[in-house]
Amino acid sequence: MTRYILRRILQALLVLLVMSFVIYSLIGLMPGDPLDIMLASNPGATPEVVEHLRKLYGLDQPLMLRYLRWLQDALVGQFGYSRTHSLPVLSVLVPALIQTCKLMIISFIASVILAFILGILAALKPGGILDGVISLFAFAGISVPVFWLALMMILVFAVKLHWFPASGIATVGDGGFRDQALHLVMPVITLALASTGGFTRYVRASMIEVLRMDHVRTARAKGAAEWRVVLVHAFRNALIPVVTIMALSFGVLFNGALLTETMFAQPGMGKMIYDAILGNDFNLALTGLLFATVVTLLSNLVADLAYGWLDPRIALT
Amino acid sequence: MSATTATAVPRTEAAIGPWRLRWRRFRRHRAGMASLVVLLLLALFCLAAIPMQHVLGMDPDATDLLARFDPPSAEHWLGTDEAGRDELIRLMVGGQMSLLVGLLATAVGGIFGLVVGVFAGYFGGRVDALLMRFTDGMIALPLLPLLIVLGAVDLTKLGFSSEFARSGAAGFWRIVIIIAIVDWTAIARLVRAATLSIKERDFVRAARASGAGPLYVMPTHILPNVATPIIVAFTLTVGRVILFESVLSFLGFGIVPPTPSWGNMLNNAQELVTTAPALAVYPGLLIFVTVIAVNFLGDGLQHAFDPRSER
Amino acid sequence: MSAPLLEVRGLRVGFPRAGGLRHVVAGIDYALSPGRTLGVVGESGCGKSMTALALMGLVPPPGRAEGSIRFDGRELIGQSAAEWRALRGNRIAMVFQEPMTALNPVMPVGAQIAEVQVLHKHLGWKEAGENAVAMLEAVGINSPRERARAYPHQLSGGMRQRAMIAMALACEPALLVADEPTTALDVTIQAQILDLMLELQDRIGMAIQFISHNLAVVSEIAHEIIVMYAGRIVERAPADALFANPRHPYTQGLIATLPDPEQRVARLPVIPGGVPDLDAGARGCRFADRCALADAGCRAAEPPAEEIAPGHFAACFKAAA
Amino acid sequence: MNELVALDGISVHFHLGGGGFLGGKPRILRAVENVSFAIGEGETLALVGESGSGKSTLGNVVAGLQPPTAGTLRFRGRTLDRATWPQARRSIQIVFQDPFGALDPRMPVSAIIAEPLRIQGIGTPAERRARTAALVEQVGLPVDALNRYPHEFSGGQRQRIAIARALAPDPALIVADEPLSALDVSIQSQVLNLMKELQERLGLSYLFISHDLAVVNHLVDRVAVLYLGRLVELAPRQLLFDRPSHPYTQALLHAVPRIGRKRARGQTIKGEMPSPLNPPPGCVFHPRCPKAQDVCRTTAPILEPAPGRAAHMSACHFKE
Repeated sequence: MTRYILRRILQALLVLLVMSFVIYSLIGLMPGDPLDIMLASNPGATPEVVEHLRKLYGLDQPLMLRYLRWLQDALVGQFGYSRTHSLPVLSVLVPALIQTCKLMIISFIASVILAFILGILAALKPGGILDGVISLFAFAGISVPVFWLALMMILVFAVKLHWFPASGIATVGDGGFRDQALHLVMPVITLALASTGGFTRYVRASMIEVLRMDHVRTARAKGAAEWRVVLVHAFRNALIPVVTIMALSFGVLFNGALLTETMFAQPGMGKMIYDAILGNDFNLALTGLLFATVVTLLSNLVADLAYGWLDPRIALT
Repeated sequence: MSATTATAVPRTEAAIGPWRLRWRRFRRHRAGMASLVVLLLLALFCLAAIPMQHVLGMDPDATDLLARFDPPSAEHWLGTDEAGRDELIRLMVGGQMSLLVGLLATAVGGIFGLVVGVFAGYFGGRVDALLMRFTDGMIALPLLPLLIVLGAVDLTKLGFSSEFARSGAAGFWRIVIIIAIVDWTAIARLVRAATLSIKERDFVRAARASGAGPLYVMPTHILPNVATPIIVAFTLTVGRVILFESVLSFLGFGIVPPTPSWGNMLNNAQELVTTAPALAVYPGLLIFVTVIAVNFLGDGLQHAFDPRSER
Repeated sequence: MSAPLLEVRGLRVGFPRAGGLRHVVAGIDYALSPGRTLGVVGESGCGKSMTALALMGLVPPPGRAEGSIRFDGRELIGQSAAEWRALRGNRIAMVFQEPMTALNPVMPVGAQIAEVQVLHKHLGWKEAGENAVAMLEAVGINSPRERARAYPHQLSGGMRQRAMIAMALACEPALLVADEPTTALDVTIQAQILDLMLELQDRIGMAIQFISHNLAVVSEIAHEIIVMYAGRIVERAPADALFANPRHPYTQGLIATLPDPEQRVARLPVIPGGVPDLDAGARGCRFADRCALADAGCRAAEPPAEEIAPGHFAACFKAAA
Repeated sequence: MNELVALDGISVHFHLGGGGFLGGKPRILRAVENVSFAIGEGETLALVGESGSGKSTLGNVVAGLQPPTAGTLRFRGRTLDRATWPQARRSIQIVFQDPFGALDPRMPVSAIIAEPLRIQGIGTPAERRARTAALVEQVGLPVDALNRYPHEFSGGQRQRIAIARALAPDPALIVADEPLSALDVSIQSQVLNLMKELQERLGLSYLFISHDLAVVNHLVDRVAVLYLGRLVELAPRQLLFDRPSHPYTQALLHAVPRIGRKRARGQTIKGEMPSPLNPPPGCVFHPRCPKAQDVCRTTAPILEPAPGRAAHMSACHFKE
């Protein structure tokens, strides 16, 4: 078991290394380079000065060499300075990461609970009316463009009804728990709805599959009541594939977070990366992307461990 | 050999081929059938722009600054946008863009995933390990931020001329390609799993025992038998790709204005949402209806292809 | 013979399909006395498994069972879901063909056995768990305390079927329905399981309805045998009488086509053709198309079951002669 | 009898992961261990054993679907290797157990039967069509079966189609892997008779893999009994059924259910076959053997003639 986790962490680190190079090269392909911005504020710079700066920042070196130098610094926690914030990258990133995790975890838990309830109800009578209604809801969740949903919610609940604030994480001068919670309602609903749809479909499919199995018939043949057959015998089996997919999807939630944060002006990782890319803040964008990759890799690892923990047939070696 | 001769084959469902049977099952899936109709209507709606442009001379790019935010009228059925352009014709042309990107990116990424999946599944061992590590790496990437980075990539740095980099065609193909690059993994995994199970089936083993190599087995036995899950997966991918396109265009990294797409028509809808909410509602609603119809279609196909859903 | 424990009259199991019901069990009658073993033999699709599920009230929807099943003086057809549940696993228990899939893969074997007593005897899990260990020992599993904690995949095929039997007998039922319990097993393991079932019958005294496609297996353990064909009972007789003097042409064919491990013949006799579609021959004898003796009379009317010798019934116009 | 196929010291081991960097102890499944026998022209040899005995793996080796880990395979006197296998393939065909998985559901019957000819490039399309039509009749199916798809046929009919496919390239040997066990009793005898008839007419050899001794008795000339991947007994049919030499064969014969016999308790062999991942030392049968002595626990017996019967080979320290 320990050996398995060790091996998986090693594999993940390897993936992370490769990805850091890929992302590093891609960032380098974005328009402009670090000097452009510096020069923009200092239009009088002569070509000699530019050349000197280029050397100073190592921009005349080949990509691989620049990457290795960056890696060397990154390995000791030096991710450089954020140009747009004029702060070390980590001090911009850490609060944003915390904010995003809060949003993602609340939405994730909400959508998991909702998906289990709806998915099981739908699976009890496939093709029934309840199944139809739930399927419609689930497909709507999968199919709705997240940014548009956010827009519509702002339009209805903030602009028209004034139920919830349209943006930010707290009102200036208030910032109490109730105020913060109110600011979270719409982002959480937006983010949760998309994944709830997908999760509900998985729970439903998995439950239908399991309810067809022989051992469910055995449970009935024992004289177990229907609720017991569904919630004890079928559910535990249906959980195995579903939990794996859910854990894997935690990383995918990041996509939604980027949009949700942008739409509701929440100072999280997603918005930070988006702004960094727009503002040519290379160091911040690069580090942000890497941290997002780490979150995905971690959720993959958790998915594997959960699989081994839930399914006694799987021996993680 | 009279004693061992089997009696005549029972003729109950004899004349019906597998595809007829599936079509019959699909027709009974109400949501799937309704979605098929909706999608056909949507396609007609978008294509109707062509005669309207050529016959009626309507121009999706013609601005009229005196007629900004006009309400629906006889001339502009759905009113005009912030530059005084006709909203209806822009929705139709934008729909062509969105659907085309959806289909093309799915085809490009899907075929790539198909090839990767079949090879990984059939050959197994090292090839499989290598291809699947690669796929796992792709899956571990934060997709949307990466798409944005890819969308922001400066084509001149890759050696393309700056005219090309600014042209509409480049914008179109760029989005097709970057979506294809990131969205082939689901199909690759699915095809690999299907290939793994089919290559161990006895009819493949019988062919191999007769001396058949991979070049015979893959097209004759594997591909036709993985066709049904692939069709379903392709359908669902189209829906996802349309969503991706809309997001990227919305954020300003996709189809470049003035060429309309449903995504970029929402581009500055956020600021306008209080002044002209209708402009924010129409394109989003069309995206939503299209994608939900595609998903229900996929569900209907899955039902039709599942041998267990006899009835 | 004592009063029957189980009496089945005109049992039919139908599934809706375009243009009415399709009956996979089309009206059968039999009885089973306490402590006796009834063998049910037939090929796939003859309705033998569906008969078993009807006894358990487990005919999968949208199927329906009609007719009469009297068990221990009570009518089972039409009783409420709660009444079925009180009976299942308690007074009537079932063993299935494939022990690997019939056991819950994510629940320890001991807990699956204990659950039966928790449900019906209202014991606590702890006490029921102790009893489960004892039952595992009774069905011949070594180190039962450890096995009780094991998951099904950690047991061998034979052990899994033993655990399945322990589960079925946890409440000492009056009737055990065994649906092809040895078909998925190797011959040496099959022999062990058959021995075990006979031994437990001696100890507990339950009646067994033993369903199998294998005539030879049934012949070794059953007191009475039913031969089913296309949803009907074609012959019913005490085991010795059936093999010594089979009267229905289908039974005769089945026995003749079976290769004998002791004797080799140049050509085995065969029953030509295959099992008919249940819709096809609505009239006449269902076996007529494959029967060498069939004439116009056989195709016109369905032969009723006639008692041609004491306790020996055959549904064939040619059998009485 | 001329030797058609000969196996010499065939072993098949499967690596089930493990080993390598941080991988832990490698796990090796020994499916077949040092098996040698030969099949003559026109002969039927039965490979008998319970699940996990390695009989199907051995069948795959003979059909060229599983390269052996060790040992050699000879066909008509020539060792089969990469260079010689392609030619031998048309002469060795295989029929599988499950008639539903054995036929590609997307192909019409005509294409299924002609497949070995197409792969081997035998004949023109017209010749292949003629051959296919002839084969369909030979296995007792109506000619109009050719244009239909597998899902329109019953299990027994599918098995006939599979046999027709195996016959297409005019093979010398057919490996039949449990061809009857998925069929209904009344259909089994039909297919069994067909196989016998084809053998008489075409002079085929069969390697007949089965767990059913009663069926074996009706079809074969010699019987090889496998236990945990080892050949424990190899004898002409009559000798084996009359005087089984190995205690495992005796137990197997005794366990076969018979019509009209009442179960005699307490005579059944105890225990189950151990895992091929971890075979017992010495004679692999000793944990279940009623005759086991100390020597059995330490020393593996070799396959030798039984006392007084030169053709009757048995691997037991106390063979009868």
